[in-house]
Amino acid sequence: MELTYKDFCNEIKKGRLLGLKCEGCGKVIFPVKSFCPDCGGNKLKKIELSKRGKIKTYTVIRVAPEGFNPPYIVAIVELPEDVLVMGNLDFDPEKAGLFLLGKEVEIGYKEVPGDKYSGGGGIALLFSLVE
Amino acid sequence: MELTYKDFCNEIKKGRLLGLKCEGCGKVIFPVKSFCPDCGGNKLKKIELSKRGKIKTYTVIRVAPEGFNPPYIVAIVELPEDVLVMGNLDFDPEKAGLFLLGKEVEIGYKEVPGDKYSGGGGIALLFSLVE
Amino acid sequence: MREVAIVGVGMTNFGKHEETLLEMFGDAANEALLDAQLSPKEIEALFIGNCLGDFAEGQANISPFCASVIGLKDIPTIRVECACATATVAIREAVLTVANGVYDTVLAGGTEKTLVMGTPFATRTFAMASDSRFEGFAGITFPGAFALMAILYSREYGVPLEVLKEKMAMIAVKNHKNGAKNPKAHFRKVITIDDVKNSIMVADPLQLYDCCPFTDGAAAVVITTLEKAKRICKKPVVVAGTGLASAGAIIDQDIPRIKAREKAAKVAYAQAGMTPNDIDVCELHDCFTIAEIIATEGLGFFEHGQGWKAVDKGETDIGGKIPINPSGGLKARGHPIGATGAAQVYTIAKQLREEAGEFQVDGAKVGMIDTLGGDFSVVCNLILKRGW
Amino acid sequence: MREVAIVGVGMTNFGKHEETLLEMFGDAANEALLDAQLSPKEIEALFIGNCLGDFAEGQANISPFCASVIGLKDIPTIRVECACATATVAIREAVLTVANGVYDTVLAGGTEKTLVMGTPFATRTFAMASDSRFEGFAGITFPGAFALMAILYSREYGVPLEVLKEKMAMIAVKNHKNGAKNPKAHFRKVITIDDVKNSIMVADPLQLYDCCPFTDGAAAVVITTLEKAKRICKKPVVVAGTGLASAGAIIDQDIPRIKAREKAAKVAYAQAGMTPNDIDVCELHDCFTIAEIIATEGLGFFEHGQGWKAVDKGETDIGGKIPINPSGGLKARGHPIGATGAAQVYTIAKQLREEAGEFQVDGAKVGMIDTLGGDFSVVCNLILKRGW
Ligand SMILES: [Zn+2]
Ligand SMILES: [Zn+2]
Repeated sequence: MELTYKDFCNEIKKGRLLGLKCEGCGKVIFPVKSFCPDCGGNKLKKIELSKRGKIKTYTVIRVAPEGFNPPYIVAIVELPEDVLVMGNLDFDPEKAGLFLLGKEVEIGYKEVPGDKYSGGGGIALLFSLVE
Repeated sequence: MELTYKDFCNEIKKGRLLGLKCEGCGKVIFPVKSFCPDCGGNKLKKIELSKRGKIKTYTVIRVAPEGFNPPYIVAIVELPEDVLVMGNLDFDPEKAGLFLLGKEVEIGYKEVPGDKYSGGGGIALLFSLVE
Repeated sequence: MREVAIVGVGMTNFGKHEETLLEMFGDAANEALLDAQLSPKEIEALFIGNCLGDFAEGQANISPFCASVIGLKDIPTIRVECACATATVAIREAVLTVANGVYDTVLAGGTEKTLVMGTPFATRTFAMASDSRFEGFAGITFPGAFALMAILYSREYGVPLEVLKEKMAMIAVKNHKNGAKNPKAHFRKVITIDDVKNSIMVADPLQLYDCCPFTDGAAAVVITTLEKAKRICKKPVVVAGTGLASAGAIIDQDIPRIKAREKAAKVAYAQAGMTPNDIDVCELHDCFTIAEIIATEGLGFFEHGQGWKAVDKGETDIGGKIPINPSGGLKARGHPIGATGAAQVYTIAKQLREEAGEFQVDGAKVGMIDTLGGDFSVVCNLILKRGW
Repeated sequence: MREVAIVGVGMTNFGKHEETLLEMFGDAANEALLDAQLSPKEIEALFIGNCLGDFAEGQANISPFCASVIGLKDIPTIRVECACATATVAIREAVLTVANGVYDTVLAGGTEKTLVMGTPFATRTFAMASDSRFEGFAGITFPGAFALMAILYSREYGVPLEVLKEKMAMIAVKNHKNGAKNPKAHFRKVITIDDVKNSIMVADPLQLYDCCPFTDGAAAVVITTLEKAKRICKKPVVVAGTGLASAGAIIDQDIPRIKAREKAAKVAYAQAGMTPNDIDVCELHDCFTIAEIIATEGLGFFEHGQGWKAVDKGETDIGGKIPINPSGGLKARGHPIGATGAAQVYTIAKQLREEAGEFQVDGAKVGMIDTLGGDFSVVCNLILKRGW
């Protein structure tokens, strides 16, 4: 595929949030695919996505999967390119509330070392509120 | 089911190797089932199987699954009731050879504590050569 | 295409089981075959649902062993896995083969053990049904996914979260009230709104009593042609329509709507030649209280953004406009994930045959099954009707 | 029943992959759709094989994501798991739906990563395809199961073990020789009998070079009606027959014969109206060298107890009486378990289309696929033939 998860991780570490764009119809694609969901084309090229977006929804995970330390916030952020990304919000979970909705965030990342079931490590996007 | 694995383990610890017998056609059934493979009947009752049998085939496991310590012998033993059981042979793996085939064994057991993927502990049948 | 009917159903009690995956399936299959008054020898193929047997019991490749445990050799067997929609998908596959003459009589169902894993490990394994790369590393969980949904539902439809949470709590109360009448349910106790409000927070805004439990259990159904069904039983339950549809990761979806459900239901209704108004009783995927609200909308029982009002008016009670989860649903009957869809089919078959006992919906002639897998990424619907 | 054809095939290189399960599938599907010259928009349903995505990558419920990765929403998707026979079973299900008019054009295949788990953990997860209670606690492994088989074969048919081992080694040499010609094979190096004899003992009497490797990879096939196929491509590969059969635990079987294979093959031959003599090329389940011998007997190419002689006479070479595993087989092409069957179909389709390059079997018109799952508990066979 044009953009693999491994490349995605490497690039975010260099400060670039990557997605794909369909050369046929212009659709911005995230998460990555081998075909465009709109036109079915397979000429997709890497593009850099905005590293700012707005919180669409969030939750505080208090009962966590093995390997994760609750409480922490998981949020979905909407980018100007009309794509969604999921990640953690770097914010005190005990102070989280509906006021977070719509707030602008800067998109960074944190490394997740991975364990026995994760097929190696990866990254979680990490959102920080823009003051 | 008439005989569960849990009951099977409890009974072998009391010295009894259990199987099932079809009340319809007399078929001896092992491993346990809810219907008779011969006549399709579901009136099956517990019976005690012989604790002696003959080695039908064996191998020495030298590359083991996580949680097991190689080398060890896995063997299939044939009981007089014309059923097969699988277990470990209590014999030096380095001395194993084709001479084991057809040898008579006494059937005991060993407890296997179980781990994260085993759904609790269980038992492995343990075969000892009859002198 | 031949008309297809369910002629036997079986289900273990749901809850904590010492029995193995195979033993539970053996018991459920035994009950289903007894119900159908058929010998296992008449079963030509087996479709089994199981999600996590490998983690829970070190048992993968479960399908041939499920055949073996009911005394069968040589027959085609398949294990299907589509997260929590697993058993419904297995049953749909089975129905398609009978409808198309591949086989005449087959067995389908599901078996699952989850409690042995404990909560953190089970939570981890359940979460594997999300996209492991673009969602999993953030530590999303199933309660978490539906919590994201609840917040968004509140926002998109302008329902204040406190109001929404009150209705969600009422759904938990309703489903427990129903489950208390179901002798096979995991939870058979009535709860109050205060019980819900006082329970621990799992994933804001979902509290423990908004969530279905981890459960062990199995269920099985015998499927054959309507023609044969009419010969061998008095109350064959006809499969009038089926639908299955998928979606990608949450971030690829149009939440708070679940488009995969809307598509699957549309296909099922069209096949059955029915509309939501024709449904007399529905067992749907209330893995969380908010999930029941969204499902009742996706299935067309209420307008989008309006489903939260229904529980208030008793419209989804037994005896209401559209009884939802009279068995107690995933919330109270329990949710052994790979077996849930088969339990729903068991329940609807019993309803149509008027054998549901204390939770019977009077005169139910058409019933719907709705099962959702992953974070809204796969939904399977079945519509059943009386064949007599 | 409509005649069904394969109109596109795709396969990643087999070996070690950094790509994820979904990325590998995306690549294989891309190649298959390009081969078929179809847009993914024409795909109506997806049947995906995967065995251990949950352990290897924390990815369960993979089917909707496989659809999503090729840009599809809403379509029915199913994950099938039957241990090492997984992808063949998925393809067979796909074929049945097209044959019966449920869908016109579907995608099926498999994707698997095993190397990331490391040998002890991968060995454990593979062994989960055995009966977890009555076999698993004894520490049986897959090499172990086939080692039990090899000893028994030697004994039952009176073939001295040293003689049998020599022939087994020759099979490894043959399959490596073939694999060296296959640009997508995991191992592309020629080996000698001494290499086999000098390799470590894995499960007596099986040595390392008697065993297929752990492998990562994916493969996909586009399936449609023969009618449509004839319109869109020059060399549609017709699915002439399929068979699937099961058995219980090893101790429930009549080893050294594998009755599930004999049943599955019988059904496939009958459906195709063929006999073993009609098969020009065969990709079969040589997970271990002894497995190839037993498979050639079970499929009817040789008498029971006689298959060990074939390699000696070159009967199973490319150019022999019945070329077995010209691609290198599981032994050299590699064995990403849930993708293997799809790779076999890829290979046979290429053979029939005379696009197999250096490992082409001249004039192959009919090919057979044989895939075995678990310790002989599920076998799926397909017979493919030229549709032009
Ligand atoms: Zn496009
Ligand atoms: Zn009997």
